[in-house]
Amino acid sequence: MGLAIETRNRMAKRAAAEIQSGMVVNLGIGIPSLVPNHLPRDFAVMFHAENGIIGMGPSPIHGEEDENLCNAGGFPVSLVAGGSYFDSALAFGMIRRGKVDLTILGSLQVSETGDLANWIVPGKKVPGMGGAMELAQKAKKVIVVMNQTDKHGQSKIVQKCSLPLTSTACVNMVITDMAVFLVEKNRGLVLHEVFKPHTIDEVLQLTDATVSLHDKIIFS
Amino acid sequence: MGLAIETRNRMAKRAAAEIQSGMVVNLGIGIPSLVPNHLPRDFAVMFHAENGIIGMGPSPIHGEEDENLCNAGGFPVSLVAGGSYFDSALAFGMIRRGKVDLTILGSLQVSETGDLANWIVPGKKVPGMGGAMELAQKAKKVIVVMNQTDKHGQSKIVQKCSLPLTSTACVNMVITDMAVFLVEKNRGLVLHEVFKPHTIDEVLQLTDATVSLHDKIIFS
Amino acid sequence: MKQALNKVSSIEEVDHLFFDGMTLMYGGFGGVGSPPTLIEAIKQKGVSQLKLIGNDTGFPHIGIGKIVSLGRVSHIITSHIGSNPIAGQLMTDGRLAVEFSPQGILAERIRAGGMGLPGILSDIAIDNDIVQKGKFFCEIGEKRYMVETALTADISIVYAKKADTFGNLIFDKSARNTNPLCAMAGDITIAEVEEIVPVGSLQAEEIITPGVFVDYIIQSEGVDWKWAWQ
Amino acid sequence: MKQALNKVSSIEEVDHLFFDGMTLMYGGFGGVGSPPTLIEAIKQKGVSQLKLIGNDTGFPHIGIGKIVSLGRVSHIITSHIGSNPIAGQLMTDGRLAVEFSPQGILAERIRAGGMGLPGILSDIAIDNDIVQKGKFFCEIGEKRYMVETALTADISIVYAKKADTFGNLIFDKSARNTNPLCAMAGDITIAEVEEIVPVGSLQAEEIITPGVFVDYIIQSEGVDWKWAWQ
Repeated sequence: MGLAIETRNRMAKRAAAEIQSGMVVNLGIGIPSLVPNHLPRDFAVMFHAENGIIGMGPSPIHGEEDENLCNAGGFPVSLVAGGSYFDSALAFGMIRRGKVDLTILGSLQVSETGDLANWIVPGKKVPGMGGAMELAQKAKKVIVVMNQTDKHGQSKIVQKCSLPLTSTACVNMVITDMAVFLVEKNRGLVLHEVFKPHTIDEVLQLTDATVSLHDKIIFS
Repeated sequence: MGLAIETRNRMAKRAAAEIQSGMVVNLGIGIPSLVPNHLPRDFAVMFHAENGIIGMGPSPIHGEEDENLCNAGGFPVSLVAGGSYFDSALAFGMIRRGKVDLTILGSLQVSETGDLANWIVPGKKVPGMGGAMELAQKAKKVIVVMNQTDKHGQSKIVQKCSLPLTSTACVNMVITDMAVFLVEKNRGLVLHEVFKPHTIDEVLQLTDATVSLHDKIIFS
Repeated sequence: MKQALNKVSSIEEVDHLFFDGMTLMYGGFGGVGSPPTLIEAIKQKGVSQLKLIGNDTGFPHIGIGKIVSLGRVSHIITSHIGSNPIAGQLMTDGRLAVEFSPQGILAERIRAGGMGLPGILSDIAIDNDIVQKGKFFCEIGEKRYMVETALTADISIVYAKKADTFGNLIFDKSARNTNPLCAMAGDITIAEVEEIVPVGSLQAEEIITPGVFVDYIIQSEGVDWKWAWQ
Repeated sequence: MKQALNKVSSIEEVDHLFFDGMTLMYGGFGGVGSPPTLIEAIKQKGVSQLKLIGNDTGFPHIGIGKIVSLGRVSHIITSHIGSNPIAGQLMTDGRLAVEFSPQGILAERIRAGGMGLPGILSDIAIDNDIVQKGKFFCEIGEKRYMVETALTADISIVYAKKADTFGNLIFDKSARNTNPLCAMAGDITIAEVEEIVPVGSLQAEEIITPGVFVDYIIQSEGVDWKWAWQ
């Protein structure tokens, strides 16, 4: 999306910091797919894919890809010890049953109440929801990783989503190229961190929503 | 149930004659379990069990039983080539999806319209329906094998079942120790065969229901 | 697999999970495949007023029957109690409330619970007074269906042939039966297994129950349904 | 296993099963695991006005996309068409009616069809205008659920790694995906497989789709999704 690789990696690294050892995690395509690179080596994390895998490992080296071992985005992956295969119904059963601790995904818009809109731009882009609705609604924690603004410079964090929703009040955390926001039960959208060299003012200016400031905003 | 083994085998043999090669068949306990003994050796029949087996073979010889390979009645069985194991949900999915061509089971009462009552005697015997309701309602063909009369000499074929029903209008054929009846769409209960040395009159006397007589009743 | 995902436990470590009045779901079919070591532990702990969910009530001294027969159960959702005459007697005496569910529908209700679905539609025994009692109905176009609600439990206990330390399970022949279903439907699932193996020892393709559904793994002290038919 | 249960067929023997306007369900996820030889046969036969049910529309020249891209499909129930821009264009042009279903709910609707259940209850996207359009609702106590009806098809086509001649199927890694579900939901199911083996060659425990669900077995001429990601 035009972001420098350093920025993308910073966002992925920040998302990775939310992962604890022992978690079951589902990653969307794009920046979320960079998250595993930023995990401690001794972490035990089981990565889940909607097509029917738990325990995905890194992409195999070029030439060693297996056409029958792909993630939900169709990209070649590998399997760690303890991983298994199953049908897609079971893959989503895990999600609905609350066995997926965390999902990290991209979005078009996020509202100040945690509504997520990432599946359709009416009249323009109609890819379909895929597994996004189940993940957004049922993963125990939902982290959105996206640009602060769209290509027209408009804030992707909004008071109310103008695009059709994927799910309501589901997002727990938003990580952009400029900042980290939490959607808190009582306070709504709260700015927690600002990525240097950005400033609070810059972030607020490009956030088209009601934002509270955390007591101690971290500059990282 | 007090029937001589010869009589029981005659009933089982008659039921076996309804099986065609290639069928998927579910057998109840009691006389139906004798049915496989009466099939031609070159027949390919896949026997289905509700706990989660298709392709059951004969009981192993004494001492070779496997405690983890039992039919739905808990009796040790074996597995033929091509057989497989699955969970009980899938076992009943096969039944509901119409993949079980034939079920042969015992009963307490059968009505002249094919109602089946074989799961409960209120206040006396309350075993529960087990899988009988699904089998009766969804197997493509239902054959009941039972005594013509109960221990008090009362007909078990009745105008209307006095016992709670397992399923309505589901029985296609009734094989008793005296005769073979079909439940036909337009004619209702029709007597087709009489087992020697019984006579039509004897059978009708012990059948407490409206019975038509087939054009050519077979005496076998 | 690293320590964070190692779920092997002792009976002592799971004992605190059992409590009076808990909803307990158990795998097995006619006693075959019901976890005997866990059932014995629950019996020994003496918890009562249990609400059970399972295929049947086993035999008086085999499977869940060991607990049912002691009058420790107040309510059960099941499809069959015929192999345990004590269960029938308790029911007749009004000491055990039994909700009968057709066997395959019961299996699907348990699966729905495990799969995070609120329920299923059914046409099985839809005109049956006993089965439809208290149930909701649903019109779809011109057809009418019964709603069979999903079942979950505080604790689910299952039996498997092997587990790796992450809790991936494989089962043995027809002892699989309702175990993979119950394994998914417990808020907490405890698997008693014949053999515990290191992660990586099970083939990825042979795993029936993925370990995410299993919370504790217990080494079985041996099964009790051998020659239950004798 | 004897001849009566041998389901191995040639493409020519199944060709007559395909007809204009048929409901066609297909296994696969993003093209991976969609049966290429059967899809090519359907394309060659030239049937049209198809009603499709499947996870996605593949790529323009991979998987079911080969048929969708030719405008042979009038209606599809699916969760995603993003990897096939031609499908999106046909939809925008009003030449392809698309009913979007959340991916896991679509999988469960297909499974319900295969399991002979009329439908499931769902709380997924229950407040979503697009998903709830035309659907029935159901009150259970104080809760409100959406009814998601079961899906079956005239013909279901699936891809498997191996079949024995009875039609028992095993799958390869993530190419399993929706194939076991679709295999059960076809009124007629045709399995395209990489390898056909004699009955008895597959271990009873490793079989994923029991042969009772499969009507015809076709030898695959090779897959087309290799390096779909490139």
